[in-house]
Amino acid sequence: MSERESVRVAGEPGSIDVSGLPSTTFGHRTITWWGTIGFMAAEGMTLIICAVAYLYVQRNFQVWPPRETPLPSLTAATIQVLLMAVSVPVMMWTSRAARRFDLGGVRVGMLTSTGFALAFCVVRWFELHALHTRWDSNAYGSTAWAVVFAHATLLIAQFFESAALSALLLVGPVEPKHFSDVDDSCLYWYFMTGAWLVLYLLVFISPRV
Amino acid sequence: MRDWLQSALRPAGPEAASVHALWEFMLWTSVVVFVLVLGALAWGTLRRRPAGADPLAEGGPGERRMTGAVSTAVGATVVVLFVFLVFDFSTGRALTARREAAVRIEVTGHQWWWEVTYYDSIPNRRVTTANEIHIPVGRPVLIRLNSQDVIHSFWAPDLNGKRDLIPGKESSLWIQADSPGVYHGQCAEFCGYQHAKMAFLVVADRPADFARWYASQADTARTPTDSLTARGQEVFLSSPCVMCHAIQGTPAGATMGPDLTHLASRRYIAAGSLPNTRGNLAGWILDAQGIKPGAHMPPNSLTPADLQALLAYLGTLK
Amino acid sequence: MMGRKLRGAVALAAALAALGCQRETRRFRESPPAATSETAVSMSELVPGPKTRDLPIRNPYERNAYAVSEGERLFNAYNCSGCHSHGGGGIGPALMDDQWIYGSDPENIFSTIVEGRPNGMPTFRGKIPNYQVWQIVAYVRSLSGLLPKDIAPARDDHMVAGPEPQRTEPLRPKHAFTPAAAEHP
Amino acid sequence: MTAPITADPEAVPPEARPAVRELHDQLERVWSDGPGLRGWLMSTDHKSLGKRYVITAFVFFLLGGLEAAVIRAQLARPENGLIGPDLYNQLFTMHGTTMMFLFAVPVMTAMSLYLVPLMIGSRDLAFPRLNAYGYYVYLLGGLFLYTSFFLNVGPDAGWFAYTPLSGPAYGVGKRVDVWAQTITFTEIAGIIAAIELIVTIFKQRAPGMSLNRMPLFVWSALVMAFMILFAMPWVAVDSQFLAMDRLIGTHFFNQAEGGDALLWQHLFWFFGHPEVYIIFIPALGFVSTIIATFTRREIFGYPAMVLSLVATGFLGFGLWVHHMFATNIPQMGESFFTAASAMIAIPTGVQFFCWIATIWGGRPRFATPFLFILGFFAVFIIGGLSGVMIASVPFDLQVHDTFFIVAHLHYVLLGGGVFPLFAAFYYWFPKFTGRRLSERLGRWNFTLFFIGVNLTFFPMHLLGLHGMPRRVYTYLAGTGWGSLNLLATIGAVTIFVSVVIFLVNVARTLANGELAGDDPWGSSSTLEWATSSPPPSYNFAHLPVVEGRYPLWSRPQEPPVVTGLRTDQRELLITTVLDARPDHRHRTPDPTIWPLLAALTTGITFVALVFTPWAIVIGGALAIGPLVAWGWGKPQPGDPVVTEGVE
Repeated sequence: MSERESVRVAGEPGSIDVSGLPSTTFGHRTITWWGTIGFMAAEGMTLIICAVAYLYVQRNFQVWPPRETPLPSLTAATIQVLLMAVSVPVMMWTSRAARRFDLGGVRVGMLTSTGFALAFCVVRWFELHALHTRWDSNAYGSTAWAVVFAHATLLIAQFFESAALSALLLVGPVEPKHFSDVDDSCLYWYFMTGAWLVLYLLVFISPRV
Repeated sequence: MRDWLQSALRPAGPEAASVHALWEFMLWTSVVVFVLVLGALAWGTLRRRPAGADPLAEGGPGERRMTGAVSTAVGATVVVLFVFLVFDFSTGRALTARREAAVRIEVTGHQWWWEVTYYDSIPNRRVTTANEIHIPVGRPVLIRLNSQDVIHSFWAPDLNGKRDLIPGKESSLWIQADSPGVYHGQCAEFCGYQHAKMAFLVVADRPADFARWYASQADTARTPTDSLTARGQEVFLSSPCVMCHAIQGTPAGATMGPDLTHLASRRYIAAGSLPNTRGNLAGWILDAQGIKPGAHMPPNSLTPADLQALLAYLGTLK
Repeated sequence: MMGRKLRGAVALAAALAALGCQRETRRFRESPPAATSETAVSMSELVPGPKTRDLPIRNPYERNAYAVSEGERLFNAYNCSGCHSHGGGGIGPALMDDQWIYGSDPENIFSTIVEGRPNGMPTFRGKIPNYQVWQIVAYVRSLSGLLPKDIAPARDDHMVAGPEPQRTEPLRPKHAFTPAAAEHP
Repeated sequence: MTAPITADPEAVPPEARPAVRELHDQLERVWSDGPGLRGWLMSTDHKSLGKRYVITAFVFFLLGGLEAAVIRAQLARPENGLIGPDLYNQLFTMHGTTMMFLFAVPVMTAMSLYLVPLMIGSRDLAFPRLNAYGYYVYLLGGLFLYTSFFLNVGPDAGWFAYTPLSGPAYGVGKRVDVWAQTITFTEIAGIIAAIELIVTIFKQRAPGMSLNRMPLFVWSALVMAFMILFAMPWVAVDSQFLAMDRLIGTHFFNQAEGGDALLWQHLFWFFGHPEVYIIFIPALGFVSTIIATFTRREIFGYPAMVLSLVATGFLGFGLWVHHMFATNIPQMGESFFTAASAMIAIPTGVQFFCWIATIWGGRPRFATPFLFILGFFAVFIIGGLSGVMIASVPFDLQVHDTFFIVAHLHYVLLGGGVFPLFAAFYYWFPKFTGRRLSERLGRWNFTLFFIGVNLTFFPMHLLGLHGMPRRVYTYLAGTGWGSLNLLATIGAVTIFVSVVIFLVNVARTLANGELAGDDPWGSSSTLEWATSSPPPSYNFAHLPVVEGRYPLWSRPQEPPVVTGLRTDQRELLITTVLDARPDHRHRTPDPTIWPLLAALTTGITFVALVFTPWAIVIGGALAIGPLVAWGWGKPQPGDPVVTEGVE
């Protein structure tokens, strides 16, 4: 069914009848997709600003990280990156299930994503410890914590969103629009994991090169 | 013309003069632009129109003429801005040209006064004073700026533009005075309660006068010669004064407040807010908070005799 | 109706203003007695008449953030930090712990500053106006978490030595030496 | 049968009236706020909330104005003892914070949130519940700031809060923390408004309103929204950094531990300069709309106007360093920012020349809104010219942080913001309320305001050139600044009188003003005038179909409409981004209390964050309930429900 066909010309010249148009769509056709993009833009700016602060104060140090501060450990952060890499195909699968209106599929997908998000949050705890500095030690500590913690708020928010959406899909009543919500949640997931890859390179890898 | 204490429109040095020239150019250009634009607006608004014609139905030649006029105006804007940029950049280059400094002065901002130190390769020829900067006429002076606490901004409009004093980030500024005189300046960055009363003086002396002044400032303070001033020194050294102020040549060596070694030679006290008279000094010592609320000078309760002795002593610190 | 609402609003605003935070007041002009530089605390335990417990002295500046920050400024200005460092101790004892040789009450610290103590603590009698001593007292107490957190100063613009007073856990004072006055029931 | 845009029975032939009335009743049942206080608190209607938003912002304008009045009274003569430095610092900080964060940006987003759905022919904003949340967060932020001020915890480090003065070492007490958290409140509200506007404008335009037919005001709202989205996070993060420096001892701005006081300034002005354009750009939209109406002709050079708006939006991000010329940054950088600052005069110039051409080619009608637009020309051009002057580094170093800048910024913001805003108030007041403001009082309002603004701020140029720095609570008699300051204070009194006249005008009009009718100006071109005044809860009985840039001019009789949207539940028509072709129907949520409760938990979080970092955890936990309830929702009868295996 093409969009064109569903719009009929009503009685008045130029007037149109939209009763034949669908009420659930996916992707950039929906307003929630655009809303999600908007929030991604605002949150992306937040992460960028934290990164800018991290790079800016770096100019005040002769060595980075500063003397007496060990390099951040890689283990936890690398596990996080790998975990995220694994999660992305799962979310792509979930997104396809949502577009098929496959309730069973999205239930499995969102429960898995809840599990992933929880795992991200737990690993994040170890990542913060892996920085080997405190936020109140010096400007290096403050900005490194700012970057990692700002991204952690995304993870925590995503965990609650995934959990709430899973609960909704299990308990119901499920409306068609919720499949679109699942699809948008997957979009946000790609943003969240992609952003971490960049920040991981910044905070954990760049001090080593 | 009003008698302004300080003014950017009364340049007394080459830096301020070049900015002033730029200002005159910009002012008159702006006046012309303003008159032209508002004239066009007035004409467009008030011009006589053919009766009854509906502007919605109009079009054709009028639109073409308007396109031409708007394009011309935009082109003119671009040209004016370009000329402005050229003038601006050449002024900027002149201001930052490298020169040989005749005198190097370190100015440190404090809440709410200015510490002034003259650099000399011989340490005991370095001079420390406060709120009053002497410079030799006609010679470029390099001022290095730093701050002890918050951000201040050093500004003597008759001589040059301003420069911020940012703690931990030294900056510098050139000034030069063309003729002898007293030029006022003031802190121009909001710095707390007494931002308003954080002024300073730049005194431009003839080179010989400057050298004499410098020599006298490099001396330690006079020792008291009579019993009254001796008593005054005792009062100074045994009262809270000594906790913050220094007088070279006495045990008083604190650096929290202005150095008072040559207090009596200065024209103002309280960072340019009070002329340095005996009465003002007495009021300042007893109740500084009434004059500069929030300043760090505490009130002092002295007996009248002690106060008179202290004032007499401070009066000898030429 | 309108008038009553307006009156209500004005009354509410007035009530709020009256409640205005004591923490936030900036009192620049001290009254003359506070500005004098004599000690207000007696060092002698000998009193005429029956022995009575002194009323504990309330330090009026401990409820005021501006006064405590002034205390911090003066602590550095008067070079207290020269011996006590920024509370960590050095030549003088540390102030950010729970050990108090001469007592942790405001009046104890006041007399420590004004009278001095054996083994190095000089007397500041006559050198520091009373109100400034009380401000320093408030700050010194904040170092070991004895002041409310919303009044204690936050980190200084210096290299860090330890947690700032605002985040110091309250340390129960342990008195290495208890002044006689505190022994009375 | 004719399908009406308004559900006004008087507007249709008698035989069609019952059907129209029935349609109206049906839509009203579905779209109106519920009855009573409960309905008021639950409302998600963009018009109800938009009106509250505008009124709240205007109340803050009055408060900020009162603060300015006290400031002017203190400066009226040298060594005045009316107020001391402590209160003065709080007052000018409150004045700046109020005007920038609680008035200027919110009032512009508020006007847009009210007008945009009407102008593009939609029933509501994209996310009505989010809109309610944004408003309440903003309101709570403002209340928090003013409650703190009355408790003597008013911020006192300036609206720019430069570190280290605002930092933990010198910003004593909780005053600056209050400021930092207030900023976060208003930034959240601003970002939400931006997302609302972007999505609504992209996806909900009436069929046929392709991007190149969008009214210029909608364009300016779109550019403003994008600027908010990319600028506001900077100050939100910056103020959180400051709050953390003060609360948990981080070192973002502590030079001794590798932090940087200039980092604060960079982050602040990277927001702060676009902020000015966030205020100015929607005002340009007001100007274009009002000029078109009162000259009865199309705005000359629509494509140039749109490109100028977009160019201004981009260039606005390249100027921030010109606030920091005095801080010893490398000269190459300064030159770049000088050039960029001067270049922004070009798109602004283009717009001015196009407007003048429009007026020249049209037939001006001197109603109050048009008077304010003329005032805007005169005042803003002075501000714009002094703006080009201070783009020059050498000159800026003379006048930076002096009253010259105070004069410049008030000429720009009053000229470029408040004059168009007053024009907009007079222009759209009939649409908001159904009644028309008095023209006689309007002319008084304008005349006194124009005189007052010039009397207050023109002398300040001279004061600045003659050495008077900003933010001084007093000055000595010997400075020679006394008489010009007195003149400025007299000007401030004039402004005060003119605003009182405006308030009287509003009060009298609301009580018994002239009824406006759908289109009181007779020559309006945009869709909000196609519906009744004030608009019904559902905006349009049938959404209009747009066939040109000025839909009410191209086909005023029997305009084409959209039929087939459901009338038994809240449904929006979603169209494509570029061409606004109908795409799908969107079920938009019903009113609910949860956004208000969620805003309250946000409020509790930020207020508690002044005292303890654990507020994040506590507030997060509190927020879960309202947020889940907000999103969950019960399907109404008629909503499709999916069960296992059903497509």
